[in-house]
Amino acid sequence: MNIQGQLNQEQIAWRAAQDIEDGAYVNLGIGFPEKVAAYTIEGREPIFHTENGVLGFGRAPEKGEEDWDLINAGKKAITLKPGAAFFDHATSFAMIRGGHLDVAILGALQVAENGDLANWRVGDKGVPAVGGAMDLVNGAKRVAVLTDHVTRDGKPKLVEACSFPLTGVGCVTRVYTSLAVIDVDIAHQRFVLVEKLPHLSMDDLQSVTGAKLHVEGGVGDLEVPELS
Amino acid sequence: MNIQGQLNQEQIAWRAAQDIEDGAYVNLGIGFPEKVAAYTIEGREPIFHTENGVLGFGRAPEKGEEDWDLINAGKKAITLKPGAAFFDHATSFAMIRGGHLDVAILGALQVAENGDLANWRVGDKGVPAVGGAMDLVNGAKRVAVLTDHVTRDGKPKLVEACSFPLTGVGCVTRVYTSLAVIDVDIAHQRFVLVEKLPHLSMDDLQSVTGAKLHVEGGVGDLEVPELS
Amino acid sequence: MNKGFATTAEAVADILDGATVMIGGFGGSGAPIELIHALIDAGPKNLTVINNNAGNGHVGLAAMIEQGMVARLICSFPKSKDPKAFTDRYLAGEIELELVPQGTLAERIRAGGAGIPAFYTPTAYGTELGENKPTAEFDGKPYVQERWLKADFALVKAELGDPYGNLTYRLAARNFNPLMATAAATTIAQVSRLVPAGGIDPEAVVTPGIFVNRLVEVPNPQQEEVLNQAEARYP
Amino acid sequence: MNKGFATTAEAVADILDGATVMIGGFGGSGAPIELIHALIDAGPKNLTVINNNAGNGHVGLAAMIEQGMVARLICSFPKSKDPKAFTDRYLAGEIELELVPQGTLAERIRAGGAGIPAFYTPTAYGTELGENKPTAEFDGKPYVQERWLKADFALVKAELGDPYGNLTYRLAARNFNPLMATAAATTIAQVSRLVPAGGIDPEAVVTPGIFVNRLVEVPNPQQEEVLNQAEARYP
Repeated sequence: MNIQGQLNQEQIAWRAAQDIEDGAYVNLGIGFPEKVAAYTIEGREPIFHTENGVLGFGRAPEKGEEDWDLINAGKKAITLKPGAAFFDHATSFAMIRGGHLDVAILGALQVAENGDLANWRVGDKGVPAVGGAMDLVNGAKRVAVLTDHVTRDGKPKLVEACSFPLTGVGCVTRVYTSLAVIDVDIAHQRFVLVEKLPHLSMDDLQSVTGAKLHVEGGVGDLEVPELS
Repeated sequence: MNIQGQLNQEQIAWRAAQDIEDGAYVNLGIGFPEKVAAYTIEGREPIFHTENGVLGFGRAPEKGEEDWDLINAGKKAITLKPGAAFFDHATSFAMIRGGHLDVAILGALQVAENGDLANWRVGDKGVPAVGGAMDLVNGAKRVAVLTDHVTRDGKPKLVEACSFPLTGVGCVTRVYTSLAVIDVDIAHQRFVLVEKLPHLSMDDLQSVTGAKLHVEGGVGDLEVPELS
Repeated sequence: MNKGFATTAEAVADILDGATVMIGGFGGSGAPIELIHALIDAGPKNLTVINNNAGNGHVGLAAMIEQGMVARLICSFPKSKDPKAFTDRYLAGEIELELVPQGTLAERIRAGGAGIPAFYTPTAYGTELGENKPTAEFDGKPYVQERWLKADFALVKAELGDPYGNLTYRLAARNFNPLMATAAATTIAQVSRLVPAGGIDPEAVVTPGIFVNRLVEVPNPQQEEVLNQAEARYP
Repeated sequence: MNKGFATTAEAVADILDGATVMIGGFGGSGAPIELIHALIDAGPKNLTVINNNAGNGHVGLAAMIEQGMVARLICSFPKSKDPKAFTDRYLAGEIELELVPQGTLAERIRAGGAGIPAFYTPTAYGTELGENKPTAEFDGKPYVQERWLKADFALVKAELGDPYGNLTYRLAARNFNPLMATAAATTIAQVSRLVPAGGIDPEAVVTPGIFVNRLVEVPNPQQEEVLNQAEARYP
């Protein structure tokens, strides 16, 4: 299926940013999820956490101004905001595992309708690496995923059961895709459609989704500004 | 038995101080064991730890100079030496439980020949209180006890098996008493006499000791200066 | 972001009957006297209190106990110079005591804050305080399994605080305060000085603000030991 | 008391074949490059290394791996911009990998330092990294049991050090360094500046000296990231 007008990564990140409350403590996964910070809503002040022991960091420094002792979990240089704090790795993961983070936003290979997430390994080949993902999905109060709705070769990423190795079981509560916003009703093991691109029919969306999309009440329009 | 020339608490503390190495990390129990610090050997610099989160404290302040945020585990005001450090209670007991302390010196109700210690409770009456004793006896590399050799009513405190509730099992390695210095050979569950007051016969000492005193090689003279 | 409250009374107003409350401090060092006294004014009953001690004299925790607010106490050392408030009620069977070795108490609180539901410690193995707890052997040595401790509220005393809730502590007044700050659903800190954001060096922060929900500035806080020397009583 | 050593070479001289070595840092931040390079000069083989990563480029841990010194690596994320040193040896079956979730790695090291032989965590439950580990349910939720990690040596990078071994860290270079300092039989710290006793405010100490055995002053330490941008190689 060739879908017109899919959201790009910037637009998916923008949509996820709309749901971040003022004062929320937020951990953004390496790469794509990091883009969410740039779309923080005016007047809201989320506080960003990074696994390697910083709360309250801000934008990347200008090129040439990097201090390589001041990086995020993606090993990119960062800057501090007033009110920042440093701490060791045990304290950093106490924040995560202890349920102190409000939101963790991660990428995904697959999300299942029971909330299972696979995002760290495709198969048995190559070098495996897990980082902090398994701690984040078990610790944050709200675990959200950003992802293209389907893989590059058109396979569904929202599935009945993950075929890739799991990162965590029953952990994802919301998925922001290039086509829709979908909640995971973990208790009833089902996807609930929250918003979809307005021009997309339910049938078209269902046809690229690997598990049944339920509807509760209405479905909103996923409306996002032009961004690139 | 009426024993002449028993050591007083100051003298027992003095003897224990002779065994503290330069640079040793030492925790002294509340009360009697605290006296050991005053007899630190010239030229040696043990570093004193207190459960409530201080390493490197020194003498009590002058009266009127107390800062009640700066106390030891006995809630007495202390002062700091250069190189001191503050830390929280979890870190303080990580030092203890993690085997980082070289020596813990405690008081005792009873010590058994298998190294068991009873020092926190006499019976079921009254208000029980344990503090950090159970952690100290399981954590420090060397656990020593300071005690009168017998109770006020003449009963042995060194026994075959403790009758009072235990603080820890197989933990005490040396006992400094008012009559002798006795090692506990935990592996073989026996007391080994190291030093005794010179004027005291082996029979006299054995008669006030509730378990057999073994001798390995020679027995030294317990010689201590006049102190009060 | 501003976690500041105007008064201690407002900061503790929603601590209701039956709540579990951690109270920082070791004896009087680091004890949040003004928050405790505000809680006495509010007067909730049937509280479970977690503190290293059981109060001294007739102020602070001892006063809470005298007011009959505490149904259950979890502590390591319920003795002090003047332990009458606790002792009388304990011997009368009016207050339940869970005695916990001090290092185990600290670690259970830390575990509560860090999302570790249980851990093993050598402490108390083979003693009556280890009885009726699961045990296990690791590398040939026996250990006791201990569970995390959490609370509805933590009352802590800090030195500096900023609007984000970052805290520093004064001298040995640190003790249990940073641990308890992590282990309660709502952590309330009294700070001797509230500074603007950026007023605490990020490297000097002891308790990062994520663990702190409410701050009240209490300049020149009272010291339990000094109050007791003056034979003070509250209320 | 003086834990100071004159050179990095002397400080690491007794790290022998087969040792388990914790190396601080997260990527290049907090990586004790000069201690690692001194260890490469000494050249022990068959080491087990515990680090969050597996090196980057051809300096530091990556260079140790290239020199064939590392038989086993315990880490959470063996990938980097230039992971060739590890990747080649791993795919050739020349290096054993124990992959541990990052928070579990941190907590296992902390447990090693704190005398906690095992603890329970929700992390990795139901995943292949939780397989073959004991599990237990607490309050209706499943957890995995994890064991402590200890080492013969820890190499850490700090900012200030005093003769007692008290340490502070620079910015986010703190990361694993304070944990590893607690979990090794012998902890060796390189410090950017050695100050006299009293030169660190007791309230500002991050790692108390009891955890540190040896100190070497390395002014203006090298930064792995900067070395890699310059395409440096060691030796």
